[in-house]
Amino acid sequence: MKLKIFGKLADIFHGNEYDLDSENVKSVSELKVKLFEKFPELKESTFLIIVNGVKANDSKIISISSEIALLPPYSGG
Amino acid sequence: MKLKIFGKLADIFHGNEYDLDSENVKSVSELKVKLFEKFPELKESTFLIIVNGVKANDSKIISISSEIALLPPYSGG
Amino acid sequence: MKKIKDIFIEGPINPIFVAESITKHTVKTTIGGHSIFLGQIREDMIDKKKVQAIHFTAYKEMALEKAHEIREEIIAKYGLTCAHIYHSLGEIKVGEICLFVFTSAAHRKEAINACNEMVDRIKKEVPLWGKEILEDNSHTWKENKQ
Amino acid sequence: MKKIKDIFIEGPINPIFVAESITKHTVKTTIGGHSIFLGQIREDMIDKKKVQAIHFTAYKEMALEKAHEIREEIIAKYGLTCAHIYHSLGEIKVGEICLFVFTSAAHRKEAINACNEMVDRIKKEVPLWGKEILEDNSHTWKENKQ
Repeated sequence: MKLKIFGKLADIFHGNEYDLDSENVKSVSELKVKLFEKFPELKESTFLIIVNGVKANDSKIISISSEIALLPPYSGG
Repeated sequence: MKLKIFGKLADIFHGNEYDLDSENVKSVSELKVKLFEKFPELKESTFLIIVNGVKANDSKIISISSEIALLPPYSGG
Repeated sequence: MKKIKDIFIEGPINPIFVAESITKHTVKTTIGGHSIFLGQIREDMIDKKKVQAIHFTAYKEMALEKAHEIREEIIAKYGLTCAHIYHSLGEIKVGEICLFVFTSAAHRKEAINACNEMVDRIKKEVPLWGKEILEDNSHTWKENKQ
Repeated sequence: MKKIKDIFIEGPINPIFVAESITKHTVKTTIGGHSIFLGQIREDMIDKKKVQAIHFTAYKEMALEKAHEIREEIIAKYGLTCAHIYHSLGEIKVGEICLFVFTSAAHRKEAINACNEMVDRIKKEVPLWGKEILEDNSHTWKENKQ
Protein backbone atom coordinates (compact mmCIF):
# COMPACT_ATOMS: atom_id res chain seq x y z
CA MET A 1 0.00 0.00 0.00
CA LYS A 2 1.65 3.19 -1.22
CA LEU A 3 1.33 6.34 0.85
CA LYS A 4 2.08 9.90 -0.22
CA ILE A 5 3.69 11.87 2.57
CA PHE A 6 3.74 15.67 2.75
CA GLY A 7 5.26 18.53 4.70
CA LYS A 8 6.90 17.88 8.05
CA LEU A 9 5.69 14.26 8.04
CA ALA A 10 8.34 13.64 5.37
CA ASP A 11 10.92 14.12 8.14
CA ILE A 12 9.35 11.21 10.04
CA PHE A 13 8.99 8.95 7.00
CA HIS A 14 12.34 10.05 5.53
CA GLY A 15 10.75 10.81 2.19
CA ASN A 16 7.57 11.71 0.33
CA GLU A 17 6.48 8.15 -0.36
CA TYR A 18 6.14 5.16 1.88
CA ASP A 19 5.27 1.62 0.94
CA LEU A 20 3.33 0.05 3.81
CA ASP A 21 2.84 -3.65 4.34
CA SER A 22 -0.95 -3.69 3.88
CA GLU A 23 -1.74 -6.93 5.64
CA ASN A 24 -4.75 -6.40 7.96
CA VAL A 25 -5.22 -2.84 6.68
CA LYS A 26 -8.77 -2.56 5.39
CA SER A 27 -9.83 0.75 6.92
CA VAL A 28 -8.34 4.09 7.87
CA SER A 29 -8.46 3.11 11.55
CA GLU A 30 -6.42 -0.02 10.81
CA LEU A 31 -4.01 2.10 8.76
CA LYS A 32 -3.51 4.41 11.72
CA VAL A 33 -2.85 1.52 14.11
CA LYS A 34 -0.15 0.23 11.80
CA LEU A 35 1.39 3.67 11.25
CA PHE A 36 1.48 4.51 14.95
CA GLU A 37 3.16 1.16 15.59
CA LYS A 38 5.88 1.85 13.03
CA PHE A 39 6.25 5.60 13.69
CA PRO A 40 5.35 6.38 17.30
CA GLU A 41 6.20 10.09 16.70
CA LEU A 42 3.16 10.29 14.45
CA LYS A 43 0.94 10.22 17.56
CA GLU A 44 2.23 13.70 18.39
CA SER A 45 1.51 15.00 14.89
CA THR A 46 -1.63 16.60 13.53
CA PHE A 47 -2.52 15.28 10.09
CA LEU A 48 -5.37 14.43 7.77
CA ILE A 49 -5.70 11.21 5.84
CA ILE A 50 -6.91 11.76 2.29
CA VAL A 51 -8.28 8.80 0.33
CA ASN A 52 -8.80 9.27 -3.39
CA GLY A 53 -8.74 13.06 -3.01
CA VAL A 54 -11.25 13.21 -0.15
CA LYS A 55 -10.71 13.63 3.57
CA ALA A 56 -11.37 10.23 5.16
CA ASN A 57 -12.54 9.37 8.66
CA ASP A 58 -11.57 6.24 10.58
CA SER A 59 -14.33 4.03 9.19
CA LYS A 60 -13.35 4.65 5.56
CA ILE A 61 -12.65 1.37 3.74
CA ILE A 62 -9.35 1.32 1.85
CA SER A 63 -7.55 -1.13 -0.41
CA ILE A 64 -4.23 -1.48 -2.13
CA SER A 65 -5.59 0.51 -5.08
CA SER A 66 -6.62 3.52 -2.96
CA GLU A 67 -4.63 6.70 -3.36
CA ILE A 68 -3.74 7.56 0.22
CA ALA A 69 -2.03 10.74 1.37
CA LEU A 70 -1.00 12.04 4.79
CA LEU A 71 -1.28 15.83 5.12
CA PRO A 72 -0.02 17.92 8.04
CA PRO A 73 -1.48 21.45 8.46
CA TYR A 74 -1.01 23.55 5.33
CA SER A 75 1.54 26.33 5.15
CA GLY A 76 1.39 27.81 1.68
CA GLY A 77 1.47 31.47 0.76
CA MET B 1 -7.83 88.81 -7.62
CA LYS B 2 -6.84 85.62 -9.40
CA LEU B 3 -8.87 82.47 -8.78
CA LYS B 4 -7.91 78.91 -9.63
CA ILE B 5 -10.89 76.95 -10.86
CA PHE B 6 -11.10 73.15 -10.85
CA GLY B 7 -13.24 70.29 -12.08
CA LYS B 8 -16.77 70.96 -13.28
CA LEU B 9 -16.58 74.58 -12.12
CA ALA B 10 -14.29 75.17 -15.10
CA ASP B 11 -17.37 74.68 -17.30
CA ILE B 12 -19.04 77.61 -15.53
CA PHE B 13 -15.96 79.86 -15.56
CA HIS B 14 -14.95 78.72 -19.07
CA GLY B 15 -11.42 77.97 -17.91
CA ASN B 16 -9.17 77.07 -15.02
CA GLU B 17 -8.33 80.62 -14.04
CA TYR B 18 -10.49 83.63 -13.43
CA ASP B 19 -9.43 87.18 -12.70
CA LEU B 20 -12.02 88.75 -10.43
CA ASP B 21 -12.46 92.48 -9.89
CA SER B 22 -11.51 92.54 -6.21
CA GLU B 23 -13.13 95.79 -5.22
CA ASN B 24 -15.04 95.29 -1.94
CA VAL B 25 -13.72 91.74 -1.59
CA LYS B 26 -12.00 91.47 1.76
CA SER B 27 -13.38 88.18 3.03
CA VAL B 28 -14.55 84.85 1.70
CA SER B 29 -18.18 85.85 2.29
CA GLU B 30 -17.70 88.96 0.15
CA LEU B 31 -15.99 86.83 -2.48
CA LYS B 32 -19.00 84.52 -2.57
CA VAL B 33 -21.44 87.42 -2.96
CA LYS B 34 -19.50 88.68 -5.95
CA LEU B 35 -19.16 85.23 -7.52
CA PHE B 36 -22.86 84.39 -7.11
CA GLU B 37 -23.70 87.75 -8.73
CA LYS B 38 -21.52 87.03 -11.75
CA PHE B 39 -22.22 83.27 -11.99
CA PRO B 40 -25.69 82.51 -10.62
CA GLU B 41 -25.22 78.81 -11.52
CA LEU B 42 -22.59 78.61 -8.79
CA LYS B 43 -25.37 78.72 -6.19
CA GLU B 44 -26.39 75.25 -7.35
CA SER B 45 -22.84 73.94 -7.06
CA THR B 46 -21.08 72.35 -4.12
CA PHE B 47 -17.56 73.65 -3.69
CA LEU B 48 -14.88 74.50 -1.17
CA ILE B 49 -12.91 77.71 -1.13
CA ILE B 50 -9.24 77.15 -0.38
CA VAL B 51 -7.11 80.10 0.69
CA ASN B 52 -3.33 79.60 0.73
CA GLY B 53 -3.76 75.85 0.74
CA VAL B 54 -6.26 75.70 3.61
CA LYS B 55 -10.03 75.32 3.56
CA ALA B 56 -11.51 78.72 4.40
CA ASN B 57 -14.82 79.60 6.03
CA ASP B 58 -16.84 82.72 5.29
CA SER B 59 -15.09 84.94 7.83
CA LYS B 60 -11.62 84.30 6.39
CA ILE B 61 -9.88 87.56 5.42
CA ILE B 62 -8.43 87.59 1.91
CA SER B 63 -6.42 90.00 -0.18
CA ILE B 64 -5.16 90.32 -3.70
CA SER B 65 -2.06 88.33 -2.73
CA SER B 66 -4.04 85.33 -1.42
CA GLU B 67 -3.92 82.14 -3.42
CA ILE B 68 -7.57 81.31 -3.84
CA ALA B 69 -8.95 78.11 -5.36
CA LEU B 70 -12.48 76.83 -5.93
CA LEU B 71 -12.79 73.06 -5.56
CA PRO B 72 -15.86 70.98 -6.42
CA PRO B 73 -16.12 67.45 -4.88
CA TYR B 74 -13.08 65.33 -5.74
CA SER B 75 -13.27 62.54 -8.27
CA GLY B 76 -9.81 61.02 -8.54
CA GLY B 77 -8.94 57.34 -8.69
CA MET C 1 11.82 70.05 6.12
CA LYS C 2 9.61 67.27 4.94
CA LYS C 3 10.33 65.73 1.59
CA ILE C 4 7.19 65.63 -0.57
CA LYS C 5 7.20 62.82 -3.11
CA ASP C 6 5.64 63.43 -6.49
CA ILE C 7 2.66 61.15 -7.11
CA PHE C 8 1.77 62.30 -10.61
CA ILE C 9 2.42 60.51 -13.86
CA GLU C 10 1.53 62.18 -17.17
CA GLY C 11 -0.61 59.69 -19.08
CA PRO C 12 -1.48 56.10 -18.16
CA ILE C 13 0.46 54.00 -15.65
CA ASN C 14 2.43 51.34 -17.49
CA PRO C 15 2.32 47.78 -16.07
CA ILE C 16 6.10 47.70 -16.55
CA PHE C 17 6.34 50.54 -14.03
CA VAL C 18 4.38 48.35 -11.60
CA ALA C 19 6.83 45.50 -12.21
CA GLU C 20 9.80 47.80 -11.61
CA SER C 21 8.26 49.01 -8.35
CA ILE C 22 7.82 45.40 -7.17
CA THR C 23 11.40 44.53 -8.14
CA LYS C 24 12.77 47.43 -6.06
CA HIS C 25 11.38 45.74 -2.93
CA THR C 26 13.41 42.53 -3.34
CA VAL C 27 16.14 43.94 -1.13
CA LYS C 28 13.71 44.70 1.71
CA THR C 29 13.96 41.43 3.60
CA THR C 30 11.45 42.30 6.34
CA ILE C 31 8.57 42.35 3.84
CA GLY C 32 6.19 39.38 3.83
CA GLY C 33 3.32 40.78 1.78
CA HIS C 34 2.56 43.43 -0.81
CA SER C 35 -0.90 44.73 -1.59
CA ILE C 36 -1.49 46.59 -4.84
CA PHE C 37 -4.57 48.41 -6.07
CA LEU C 38 -4.86 49.53 -9.69
CA GLY C 39 -7.66 51.76 -10.93
CA GLN C 40 -8.56 51.09 -14.57
CA ILE C 41 -10.77 53.25 -16.81
CA ARG C 42 -14.11 51.50 -17.29
CA GLU C 43 -16.24 51.86 -20.41
CA ASP C 44 -19.30 53.16 -18.59
CA MET C 45 -22.45 54.21 -20.44
CA ILE C 46 -23.63 57.74 -19.69
CA ASP C 47 -26.85 58.93 -21.38
CA LYS C 48 -26.45 56.07 -23.88
CA LYS C 49 -22.95 57.20 -24.79
CA LYS C 50 -19.81 55.22 -24.08
CA VAL C 51 -17.04 56.69 -21.98
CA GLN C 52 -13.88 56.74 -24.11
CA ALA C 53 -11.41 58.23 -21.68
CA ILE C 54 -11.12 60.20 -18.47
CA HIS C 55 -9.08 63.38 -18.39
CA PHE C 56 -7.61 63.96 -14.93
CA THR C 57 -6.56 67.28 -13.45
CA ALA C 58 -5.33 68.12 -9.96
CA TYR C 59 -4.79 71.03 -7.65
CA LYS C 60 -1.20 69.86 -7.63
CA GLU C 61 0.41 71.54 -4.62
CA MET C 62 -2.50 70.68 -2.37
CA ALA C 63 -2.81 67.16 -3.78
CA LEU C 64 0.85 66.42 -3.09
CA GLU C 65 0.56 67.74 0.48
CA LYS C 66 -2.55 65.67 1.07
CA ALA C 67 -1.11 62.51 -0.47
CA HIS C 68 2.00 62.95 1.69
CA GLU C 69 -0.13 63.29 4.81
CA ILE C 70 -2.23 60.21 3.96
CA ARG C 71 0.89 58.19 3.25
CA GLU C 72 2.62 59.16 6.51
CA GLU C 73 -0.49 58.48 8.58
CA ILE C 74 -1.12 55.08 7.03
CA ILE C 75 2.52 53.97 7.28
CA ALA C 76 2.42 54.79 10.99
CA LYS C 77 -1.04 53.30 11.62
CA TYR C 78 -0.24 49.93 10.02
CA GLY C 79 3.51 49.77 10.65
CA LEU C 80 4.22 49.49 6.94
CA THR C 81 7.67 48.94 5.47
CA CYS C 82 6.74 50.91 2.34
CA ALA C 83 3.84 52.73 0.75
CA HIS C 84 3.56 54.36 -2.66
CA ILE C 85 0.85 56.32 -4.47
CA TYR C 86 0.81 57.16 -8.19
CA HIS C 87 -2.01 58.91 -10.04
CA SER C 88 -2.25 59.77 -13.72
CA LEU C 89 -2.86 63.24 -15.09
CA GLY C 90 -4.15 63.99 -18.58
CA GLU C 91 -6.25 61.75 -20.77
CA ILE C 92 -6.41 58.06 -19.82
CA LYS C 93 -8.25 55.78 -22.22
CA VAL C 94 -10.64 52.92 -21.44
CA GLY C 95 -8.63 49.89 -20.30
CA GLU C 96 -5.66 51.95 -19.13
CA ILE C 97 -4.49 52.32 -15.52
CA CYS C 98 -4.89 55.69 -13.76
CA LEU C 99 -4.18 54.84 -10.09
CA PHE C 100 -1.50 52.65 -8.52
CA VAL C 101 -1.39 52.20 -4.75
CA PHE C 102 1.25 49.88 -3.31
CA THR C 103 1.71 48.92 0.35
CA SER C 104 4.19 46.48 1.89
CA ALA C 105 4.41 45.05 5.40
CA ALA C 106 5.81 42.13 7.36
CA HIS C 107 2.36 40.48 7.40
CA ARG C 108 -0.43 40.39 4.87
CA LYS C 109 -3.29 41.86 6.92
CA GLU C 110 -1.47 45.13 7.50
CA ALA C 111 -0.52 45.48 3.83
CA ILE C 112 -4.06 44.69 2.61
CA ASN C 113 -5.92 46.87 5.14
CA ALA C 114 -3.53 49.76 4.59
CA CYS C 115 -3.94 49.58 0.82
CA ASN C 116 -7.70 49.53 1.10
CA GLU C 117 -7.76 52.54 3.44
CA MET C 118 -5.24 54.41 1.31
CA VAL C 119 -7.40 54.04 -1.83
CA ASP C 120 -10.48 55.24 0.09
CA ARG C 121 -8.66 58.27 1.44
CA ILE C 122 -7.15 59.20 -1.93
CA LYS C 123 -10.60 59.20 -3.52
CA LYS C 124 -12.10 61.30 -0.71
CA GLU C 125 -9.30 63.65 0.26
CA VAL C 126 -6.99 64.35 -2.67
CA PRO C 127 -8.05 67.24 -4.92
CA LEU C 128 -8.28 65.46 -8.26
CA TRP C 129 -11.01 65.60 -10.88
CA GLY C 130 -11.94 63.29 -13.69
CA LYS C 131 -13.65 64.59 -16.82
CA GLU C 132 -15.32 61.72 -18.66
CA ILE C 133 -14.91 62.08 -22.41
CA LEU C 134 -17.81 60.45 -24.25
CA GLU C 135 -17.80 58.96 -27.72
CA ASP C 136 -19.34 62.06 -29.32
CA ASN C 137 -16.63 64.18 -27.64
CA SER C 138 -19.09 65.68 -25.19
CA HIS C 139 -18.16 65.30 -21.52
CA THR C 140 -19.51 64.79 -18.04
CA TRP C 141 -17.72 65.09 -14.72
CA LYS C 142 -16.98 61.95 -12.77
CA GLU C 143 -18.38 61.81 -9.26
CA ASN C 144 -17.00 59.56 -6.54
CA LYS C 145 -19.47 57.94 -4.20
CA GLN C 146 -19.15 59.45 -0.74
CA MET D 1 -16.08 18.80 -17.77
CA LYS D 2 -14.56 21.58 -15.75
CA LYS D 3 -11.32 23.07 -16.92
CA ILE D 4 -8.77 23.16 -14.12
CA LYS D 5 -6.19 25.94 -14.46
CA ASP D 6 -2.66 25.29 -13.36
CA ILE D 7 -1.65 27.59 -10.52
CA PHE D 8 1.93 26.41 -10.07
CA ILE D 9 5.09 28.16 -11.14
CA GLU D 10 8.47 26.47 -10.67
CA GLY D 11 10.66 28.93 -8.82
CA PRO D 12 9.91 32.54 -7.89
CA ILE D 13 7.19 34.66 -9.51
CA ASN D 14 8.80 37.27 -11.74
CA PRO D 15 7.45 40.85 -11.48
CA ILE D 16 7.43 40.89 -15.31
CA PHE D 17 4.88 38.07 -15.19
CA VAL D 18 2.74 40.31 -12.95
CA ALA D 19 3.05 43.14 -15.50
CA GLU D 20 2.05 40.81 -18.33
CA SER D 21 -1.00 39.65 -16.37
CA ILE D 22 -2.05 43.27 -15.83
CA THR D 23 -1.56 44.10 -19.51
CA LYS D 24 -3.84 41.21 -20.57
CA HIS D 25 -6.74 42.96 -18.82
CA THR D 26 -6.54 46.13 -20.92
CA VAL D 27 -9.13 44.73 -23.31
CA LYS D 28 -11.63 44.02 -20.53
CA THR D 29 -13.50 47.30 -20.59
CA THR D 30 -15.89 46.50 -17.72
CA ILE D 31 -13.05 46.44 -15.19
CA GLY D 32 -12.70 49.45 -12.88
CA GLY D 33 -10.30 48.06 -10.28
CA HIS D 34 -7.67 45.38 -9.82
CA SER D 35 -6.46 44.11 -6.48
CA ILE D 36 -3.18 42.22 -6.27
CA PHE D 37 -1.59 40.41 -3.37
CA LEU D 38 2.02 39.27 -3.51
CA GLY D 39 3.60 37.04 -0.88
CA GLN D 40 7.32 37.68 -0.46
CA ILE D 41 9.80 35.51 1.46
CA ARG D 42 10.73 37.27 4.68
CA GLU D 43 14.09 36.90 6.40
CA ASP D 44 12.66 35.64 9.69
CA MET D 45 14.90 34.61 12.59
CA ILE D 46 14.28 31.10 13.89
CA ASP D 47 16.36 29.92 16.88
CA LYS D 48 18.81 32.73 16.13
CA LYS D 49 19.27 31.56 12.55
CA LYS D 50 18.16 33.53 9.51
CA VAL D 51 15.68 32.05 7.05
CA GLN D 52 17.42 31.96 3.65
CA ALA D 53 14.65 30.47 1.53
CA ILE D 54 11.40 28.55 1.68
CA HIS D 55 11.05 25.34 -0.30
CA PHE D 56 7.41 24.77 -1.30
CA THR D 57 5.78 21.47 -2.13
CA ALA D 58 2.14 20.68 -2.88
CA TYR D 59 -0.24 17.77 -3.10
CA LYS D 60 -0.72 18.92 -6.68
CA GLU D 61 -3.93 17.25 -7.86
CA MET D 62 -5.78 18.16 -4.69
CA ALA D 63 -4.29 21.67 -4.60
CA LEU D 64 -5.46 22.39 -8.15
CA GLU D 65 -8.97 21.11 -7.37
CA LYS D 66 -9.12 23.22 -4.22
CA ALA D 67 -7.75 26.36 -5.90
CA HIS D 68 -10.30 25.91 -8.69
CA GLU D 69 -13.13 25.62 -6.17
CA ILE D 70 -11.98 28.72 -4.23
CA ARG D 71 -11.65 30.70 -7.45
CA GLU D 72 -15.11 29.75 -8.73
CA GLU D 73 -16.75 30.49 -5.40
CA ILE D 74 -15.10 33.88 -5.01
CA ILE D 75 -15.79 34.95 -8.61
CA ALA D 76 -19.49 34.18 -8.01
CA LYS D 77 -19.63 35.72 -4.53
CA TYR D 78 -18.11 39.06 -5.55
CA GLY D 79 -19.23 39.18 -9.19
CA LEU D 80 -15.63 39.41 -10.38
CA THR D 81 -14.62 39.90 -13.99
CA CYS D 82 -11.41 37.91 -13.45
CA ALA D 83 -9.49 36.09 -10.76
CA HIS D 84 -6.08 34.44 -10.91
CA ILE D 85 -3.96 32.48 -8.44
CA TYR D 86 -0.28 31.58 -8.86
CA HIS D 87 1.90 29.84 -6.28
CA SER D 88 5.56 28.95 -6.51
CA LEU D 89 6.96 25.47 -6.05
CA GLY D 90 10.57 24.68 -5.20
CA GLU D 91 13.05 26.92 -3.44
CA ILE D 92 12.17 30.62 -3.19
CA LYS D 93 14.80 32.88 -1.69
CA VAL D 94 14.37 35.77 0.73
CA GLY D 95 13.02 38.82 -1.14
CA GLU D 96 11.46 36.73 -3.92
CA ILE D 97 7.72 36.39 -4.61
CA CYS D 98 5.99 33.05 -3.95
CA LEU D 99 2.27 33.94 -4.18
CA PHE D 100 0.38 36.12 -6.67
CA VAL D 101 -3.36 36.61 -6.30
CA PHE D 102 -5.10 38.92 -8.76
CA THR D 103 -8.78 39.93 -8.75
CA SER D 104 -10.60 42.36 -11.04
CA ALA D 105 -14.09 43.82 -10.82
CA ALA D 106 -16.18 46.76 -12.00
CA HIS D 107 -15.76 48.43 -8.60
CA ARG D 108 -12.89 48.52 -6.15
CA LYS D 109 -14.55 47.11 -3.04
CA GLU D 110 -15.40 43.82 -4.72
CA ALA D 111 -11.88 43.43 -6.13
CA ILE D 112 -10.22 44.24 -2.79
CA ASN D 113 -12.49 42.11 -0.59
CA ALA D 114 -12.30 39.19 -3.00
CA CYS D 115 -8.50 39.33 -3.09
CA ASN D 116 -8.30 39.42 0.68
CA GLU D 117 -10.64 36.44 1.08
CA MET D 118 -8.89 34.51 -1.66
CA VAL D 119 -5.49 34.86 0.06
CA ASP D 120 -7.01 33.72 3.37
CA ARG D 121 -8.62 30.68 1.79
CA ILE D 122 -5.47 29.71 -0.14
CA LYS D 123 -3.46 29.71 3.09
CA LYS D 124 -6.07 27.66 4.95
CA GLU D 125 -7.42 25.29 2.33
CA VAL D 126 -4.82 24.55 -0.33
CA PRO D 127 -2.48 21.62 0.47
CA LEU D 128 0.87 23.38 0.24
CA TRP D 129 3.82 23.22 2.61
CA GLY D 130 6.76 25.51 3.14
CA LYS D 131 10.06 24.19 4.45
CA GLU D 132 12.13 27.05 5.83
CA ILE D 133 15.79 26.65 4.93
CA LEU D 134 18.00 28.27 7.55
CA GLU D 135 21.45 29.73 7.08
CA ASP D 136 23.21 26.62 8.44
CA ASN D 137 21.16 24.50 5.98
CA SER D 138 19.06 23.05 8.77
CA HIS D 139 15.32 23.46 8.31
CA THR D 140 12.03 24.02 10.10
CA TRP D 141 8.50 23.75 8.76
CA LYS D 142 6.50 26.91 8.23
CA GLU D 143 3.21 27.09 10.09
CA ASN D 144 0.36 29.36 9.04
CA LYS D 145 -1.61 31.02 11.79
CA GLN D 146 -5.09 29.52 11.94
